[in-house]
Amino acid sequence: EDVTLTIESWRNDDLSIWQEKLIPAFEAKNPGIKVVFSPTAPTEYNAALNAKLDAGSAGDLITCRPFDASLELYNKKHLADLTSLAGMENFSPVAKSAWTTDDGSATFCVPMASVIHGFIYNKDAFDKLGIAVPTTEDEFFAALDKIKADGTYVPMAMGTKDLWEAATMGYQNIGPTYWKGEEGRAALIKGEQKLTDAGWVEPYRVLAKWKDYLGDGFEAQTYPDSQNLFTLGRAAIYPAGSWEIGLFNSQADFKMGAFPPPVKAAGDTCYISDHNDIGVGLNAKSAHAEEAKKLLSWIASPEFADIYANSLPGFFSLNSTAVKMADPLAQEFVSWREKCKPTIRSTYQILSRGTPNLENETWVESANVINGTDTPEVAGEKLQKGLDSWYKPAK
Amino acid sequence: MGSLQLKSIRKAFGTHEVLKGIDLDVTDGEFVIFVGPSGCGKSTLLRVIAGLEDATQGSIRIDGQEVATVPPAKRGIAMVFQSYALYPHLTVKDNMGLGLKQAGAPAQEIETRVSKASKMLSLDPYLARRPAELSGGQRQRVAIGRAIVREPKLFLFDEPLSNLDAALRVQTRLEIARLHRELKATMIYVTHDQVEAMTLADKIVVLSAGAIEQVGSPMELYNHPANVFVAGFIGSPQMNFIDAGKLGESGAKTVGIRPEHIALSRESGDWKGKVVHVEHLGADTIVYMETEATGLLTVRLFGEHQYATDDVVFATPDRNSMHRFDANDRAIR
Amino acid sequence: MGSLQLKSIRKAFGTHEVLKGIDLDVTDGEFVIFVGPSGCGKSTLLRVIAGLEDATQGSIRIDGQEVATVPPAKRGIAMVFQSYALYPHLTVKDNMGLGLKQAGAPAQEIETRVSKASKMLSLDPYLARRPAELSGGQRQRVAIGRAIVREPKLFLFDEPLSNLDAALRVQTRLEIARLHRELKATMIYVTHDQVEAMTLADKIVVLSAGAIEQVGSPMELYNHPANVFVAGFIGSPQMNFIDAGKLGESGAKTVGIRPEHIALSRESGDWKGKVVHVEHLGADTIVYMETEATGLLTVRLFGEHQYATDDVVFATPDRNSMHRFDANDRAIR
Amino acid sequence: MAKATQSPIRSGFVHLALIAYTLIALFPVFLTIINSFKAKNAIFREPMAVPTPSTFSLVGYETVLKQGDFLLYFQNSFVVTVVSIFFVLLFGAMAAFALSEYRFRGNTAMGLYLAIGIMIPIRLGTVAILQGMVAANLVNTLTALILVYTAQGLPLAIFILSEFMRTVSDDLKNAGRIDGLSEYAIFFRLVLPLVRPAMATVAVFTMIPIWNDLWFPLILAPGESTKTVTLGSQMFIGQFVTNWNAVLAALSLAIFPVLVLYVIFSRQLIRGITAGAVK
Amino acid sequence: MSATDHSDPDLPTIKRPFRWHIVVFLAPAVIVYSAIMILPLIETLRLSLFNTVEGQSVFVGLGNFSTLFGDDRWAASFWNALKNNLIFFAIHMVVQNPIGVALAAMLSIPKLRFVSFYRTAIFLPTLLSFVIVGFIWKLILSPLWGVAPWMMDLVGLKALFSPWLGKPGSALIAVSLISVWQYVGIPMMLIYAALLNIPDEVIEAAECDGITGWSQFWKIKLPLILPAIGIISILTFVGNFNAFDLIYTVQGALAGPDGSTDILGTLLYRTFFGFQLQLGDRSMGATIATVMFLIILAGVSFYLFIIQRRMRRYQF
Ligand SMILES: Nc1ncnc2c1ncn2[C@@H]1O[C@H](COP(=O)(O)OP(=O)(O)OP(=O)(O)O)[C@@H](O)[C@H]1O
Ligand SMILES: Nc1ncnc2c1ncn2[C@@H]1O[C@H](COP(=O)(O)OP(=O)(O)OP(=O)(O)O)[C@@H](O)[C@H]1O
Ligand SMILES: [Mg+2]
Ligand SMILES: [Mg+2]
Repeated sequence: EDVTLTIESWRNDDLSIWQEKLIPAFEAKNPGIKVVFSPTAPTEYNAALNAKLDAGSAGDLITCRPFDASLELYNKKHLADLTSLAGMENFSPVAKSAWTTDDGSATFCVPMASVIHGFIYNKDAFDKLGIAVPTTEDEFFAALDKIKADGTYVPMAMGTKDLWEAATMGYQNIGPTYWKGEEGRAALIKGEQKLTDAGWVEPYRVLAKWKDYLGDGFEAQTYPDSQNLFTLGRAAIYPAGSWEIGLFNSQADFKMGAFPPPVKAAGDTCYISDHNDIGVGLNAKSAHAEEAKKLLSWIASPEFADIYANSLPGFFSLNSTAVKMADPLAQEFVSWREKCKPTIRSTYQILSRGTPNLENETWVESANVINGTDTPEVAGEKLQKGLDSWYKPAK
Repeated sequence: MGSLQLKSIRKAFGTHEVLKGIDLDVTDGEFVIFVGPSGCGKSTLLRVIAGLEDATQGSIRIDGQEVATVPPAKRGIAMVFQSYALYPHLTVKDNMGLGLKQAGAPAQEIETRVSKASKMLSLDPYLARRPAELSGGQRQRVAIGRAIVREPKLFLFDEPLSNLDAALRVQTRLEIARLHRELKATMIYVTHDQVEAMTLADKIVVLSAGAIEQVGSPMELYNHPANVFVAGFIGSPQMNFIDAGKLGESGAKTVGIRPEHIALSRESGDWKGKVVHVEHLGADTIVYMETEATGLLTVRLFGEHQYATDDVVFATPDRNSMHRFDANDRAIR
Repeated sequence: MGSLQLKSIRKAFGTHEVLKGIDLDVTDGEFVIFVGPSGCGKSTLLRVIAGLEDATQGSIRIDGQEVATVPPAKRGIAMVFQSYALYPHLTVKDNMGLGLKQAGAPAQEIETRVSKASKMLSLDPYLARRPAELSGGQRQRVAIGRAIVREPKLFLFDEPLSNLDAALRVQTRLEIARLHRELKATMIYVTHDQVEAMTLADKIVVLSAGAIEQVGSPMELYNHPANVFVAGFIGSPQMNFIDAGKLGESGAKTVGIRPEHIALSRESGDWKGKVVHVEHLGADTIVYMETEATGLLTVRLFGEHQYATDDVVFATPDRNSMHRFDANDRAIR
Repeated sequence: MAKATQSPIRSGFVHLALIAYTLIALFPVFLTIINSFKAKNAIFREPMAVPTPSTFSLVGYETVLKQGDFLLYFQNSFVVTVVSIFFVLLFGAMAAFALSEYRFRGNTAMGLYLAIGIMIPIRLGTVAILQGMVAANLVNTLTALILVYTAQGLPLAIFILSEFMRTVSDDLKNAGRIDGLSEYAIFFRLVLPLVRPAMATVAVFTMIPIWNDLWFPLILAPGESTKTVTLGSQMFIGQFVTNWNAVLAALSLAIFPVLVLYVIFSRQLIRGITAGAVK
Repeated sequence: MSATDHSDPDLPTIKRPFRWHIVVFLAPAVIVYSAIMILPLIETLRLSLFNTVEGQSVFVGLGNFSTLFGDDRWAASFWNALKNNLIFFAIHMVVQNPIGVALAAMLSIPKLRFVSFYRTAIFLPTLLSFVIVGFIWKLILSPLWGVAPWMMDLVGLKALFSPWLGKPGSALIAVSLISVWQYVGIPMMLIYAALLNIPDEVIEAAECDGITGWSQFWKIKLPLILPAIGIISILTFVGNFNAFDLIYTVQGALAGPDGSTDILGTLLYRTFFGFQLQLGDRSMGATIATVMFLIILAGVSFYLFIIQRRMRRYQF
């Protein structure tokens, strides 16, 4: 009798890759185990998963959001402890940090992928207008001005309708440059810095300037709108997450390039957001824990990392074994790891544990700043006030 | 089978007492008609007999057996509703057969009984139609047919002909009379039509405000009304009521004389008066006249008569047909 | 004001022709009554006159003016519907006044006219009530009142009394007669009640299957029906029709004699027969008898008579009141 | 012949207004359907144009039909919707009959109790419902969905049906009683057929949220074999959010079954069949 | 005999046997409804009296409520959602129901042709799922795809176009109007049925009385369909205060921009089930749900006991 394992996930985009590549590869090696990849739309994933876990009807393997969301599940004993899982040794502590308890004693998800932020640009457009790839803030805005003056292209494809686009592609993308990556993030968690400090407000000031370079009616522009705007060749620059690469490769019929967030002045250290995004955990109530662990160990293996990262360019393996990637754009993204300091998104660890939720607030405020609803200073104050209402950093 | 005894039946809706103690004996095979003004409780009484409404108090016996707690379906009655109440989604045939089918009668039996009833009521051509496709008279007959096929001990009819036109009415009335003769069932019938009441009834029950005023055969009520109410209610046009004092009669308060019991002449008579209005009905002529002795007087003459408004005429009552009533409005015999 | 000419009015619903060419002249102030069997097109004709239904063909003139394209509101008519059709959400007063208000009459004027009408119809105590709080007869009067206050040239009544009980009916009928006298308006009235038709009409129009059978005064129709249909339709109980051949009459196919024009005797008479059924109505007695010469014969006698089933009796028709009809059912004058 | 009852100008205006609104109502649907048949560039460049030979493309439909077992999803949706409607109508009508026909102690209270469900979204009870379904071993079965939808549809059905049942002539029911029909027979043989239009209305009102529900299929029956078409197409949108051909094709496909169901019920809608029951 | 001399002592008042069929008729609905709807809901609402303190669920009485109304943050989001919800409801009342009534009035004109086509067409949006409605309207209103600007250009109003869904000032109105577009079929259907219920004769009497066209509608028809309008209002009220899906699909769970489209339903969803990094807070969610329930109950009671009592129903 075959055992069937079900994987819960919000990555419905990955459905075909699982079905066509990953699952056959695993099943070939593990006769008697069948795997079903059962994704839920990302917006409903948390709510649906929590309900199912509470009722005990969730799948065997749970795709883990990074940091607190999964930690909560572990604390509630919905996720099993995987510290001693075979294959876990393939990951560095940094890679595991997103799914490890605060005290570092237990790891409960196998790290799967991270994503890197940056800007993708239309090479054809840059060539036509004679623009060089910008490396500093000034160059960046000069480039935007030039594109705008020309008028053929919308300078930058981003909308604020979906809120998160403004926060993730905007604030978290360029922000680390100003708050100095891990340094600022750690200080914030310790309570040594506040969101009203210059390092945290400055990115908002920059974002506010973006407004003039966005397409008409960007306030109602949704994320897919932005993607389409860019892939149809109507926009020159796209503030991106590396996960776009796969889709853009298939849809755009022009050459693309990428550059990391510009620094303030030439020669400054560059920072990138290299965010641990996806992990896989084991449902503590799974009836087939043994088989599930086999699958998890396989997911922790270099073999999986290779298939996964190459099928989904832009999702970078967290495995210590280096993965050779064929995609040039993905390679470009991952190459920044060498020259820039990586950090994770500022709101994900610890700071979004309470109500109001800092991540959600950041979405709203980032959109507000770009829309001109709030000034950068007001945005910072609002966020800090919300954080203060529940977060008491241990001094 | 088919006798009915009502004993001090009372029925109140909330605090409003609609039936105030009705006692009535109906023997097997009798045709009893309830008449009375609108709202006097006729329908309510019928519904109590049928078991559709629980009496507040009193006892109902059908064939000597107390039925107060017996549901309508088990009382062995059939009722024809004033509103027909046909099943709109069923054909004529099914309308008639449903009760039997429900009782589990064999299909053969249902077939026979329905076709017998439909023949009796000349409904054969319409058996496959639905109520909406029938004329008023036909619907009425279906309602009656539905009652017949069940061959009940007791029929209850609530103003079954009230909305039919004159011709249909006469025709259907005759059918009901024939039915009564043929089935020999007991029938209780509510109507406000004088002609129906007079022609169909073995016994008429006159109700007023929830109480029985008089029970008797049609001619008894016509000739010997027990009180002013019954005298005025039975007969159309209404009986003339004259203050006895004006006529010099002693020992009575009111004297009644029916319009058809007054003779009219241009030459001489008891009461002299002037014609106020004349109605020519063809077969009859109704003369409304004003006399000094009696006030307004209605006179009904057979055939056509050429009286005109303002003619001076003399009216002579048939002294033998006069009715005398005392101060309590009771008839003096 | 108030005359009406109809010229070859035809009306079809789909392929079904309901009115088959109606020609009619109504002069100012006339009271015209439409009678006819159910479904013959009376209501349809009324609705065509009112403009609620478009005629398929023909011309309608009110006061000499063609109105085919004039909407109902502008035809200067008022209609009283069989179902009253009161506005359920308005008080009696507002029901009556709404039309005037809509026409922009000054409040003072409305007040006067409504109060005049309500006085005429004895509706004063009910002015503030809504239709649901009125009895049938009162509602009927409100419907009439609503028509009156507009002082139209032409009144249309569609079986306005059909839902009233006997007593109310008589009373309301007298009110309408008075109204006609006082307002001197033209009235067109549909009814299936013989008495109403005979007492109210200046002119009766007998319709059958969408065509006019005869037009004439009530007594004209009663005494000189143009054909078998009219003879049978006017008068209740119906006229007796006898095969002329059986009576030895030549030159006619059918002979008609009304029940009230036959005398009965136990001793002697023209036709010998046996009593089949007797109905005692108090004021009248209806004897149904079977004779060899005539078949079933209905005889209506004034007052009470003690005939019984199976009695042998002799009937003698009043030769002067006999009606003769040819092979086409037309009266022979 | 000219018409006295209808002025052509007035009815012209009425048609104009109705056509205008009909356009507003249909325009988005129309837009979806025409664009689902176009190539991607054409969708973007000329959203308003009908497909021409040069822009016509079925690629959206091909993508949809390749992905997932849409036929099975349709079947699941149909089963769930139809069976739920059946139970809602049956149980709802029975309860409405009891409430409207009989006077018993607690009648009003029962009516209010049954109406509470109109006021709180059943979604709030998700966790307890899911726990119950897990306990009853009904997760990933259509039965679970049917149970939930039946419970969810009952309050409104009872509310509407009991209003309508009050209009069924008492005489008719009493005629049945005298004819020897039991209370059950009266309900099934007389009352139910007579409130068919109301049942159709309730069926339509019940059908819409069931067919379009995303939440409970997601929670109770997300398995491949029990997936409903709405869940299927929602996942599709998630997966191909920028592939407008596929999304528009999926949406177009999802419109038709519900339209068909509506047309089936709407024959009964509005007009009664009580004509001729009473005079 | 008078009405006062009641009761004959020897004739007892009549008792009827227990009517089991009532139980049978009610049982299936009550059982299914109670087990699957009421019990879970009670279970949920019960949570509003509990909260998690140090991992343990403890009884806190009305503590959650005082948090909801006392805590600035909670109170601000709650009042914001309530305010938006009231606007949402008001827009439905002044736009959806009048349009529904107007459409029904036009459809009920006797002898009008193509009525069933119009009726089906206008009802079609009601049949569509939120997924479809949200997606289509986002596209149409998208400045990028250009359908809306293009259409406004046709009538020379292009200058008036703006990205409505993305502006805090107009987003709520835009979403409300989409919801109106979707749901106008329901008032239309119910009013249409009510209008058909008015006897032809009453309308014809009005025609004869010279009351035609608009004044006929205002003076005759409208008063007669008031009870139906009442029912629609209450269904709209309940529906609007429970609304969630449309805003969720069009504007996302955060109901942006800047919470300007956040209504009680979306607030409840976010709080109860959580969203993105925000974890679901069952207790506070249940608290909001309880408050929503009380608001709706108050509205419904107001309708049942104040409005409906005063409203006359007419039998025709
Ligand atoms: N369900 C009820 N609740 C309260 N009162 C009622 C009810 N049914 C009847 N009544 C009242 O009881 C009285 C008698 O009604 P019933 O129907 O028996 O009169 P009726 O004699 O049949 O009159 P009609 O000749 O008009 O049919 C009336 O005054 C009526 O208002
Ligand atoms: N709207 C309609 N569509 C089709 N046929 C109709 C319509 N209205 C009336 N008829 C038919 O036209 C004929 C005449 O109807 P009308 O109402 O004029 O009869 P009537 O003389 O008033 O009868 P009654 O005395 O029963 O009221 C009937 O056969 C009827 O079936
Ligand atoms: Mg009665
Ligand atoms: Mg008629």
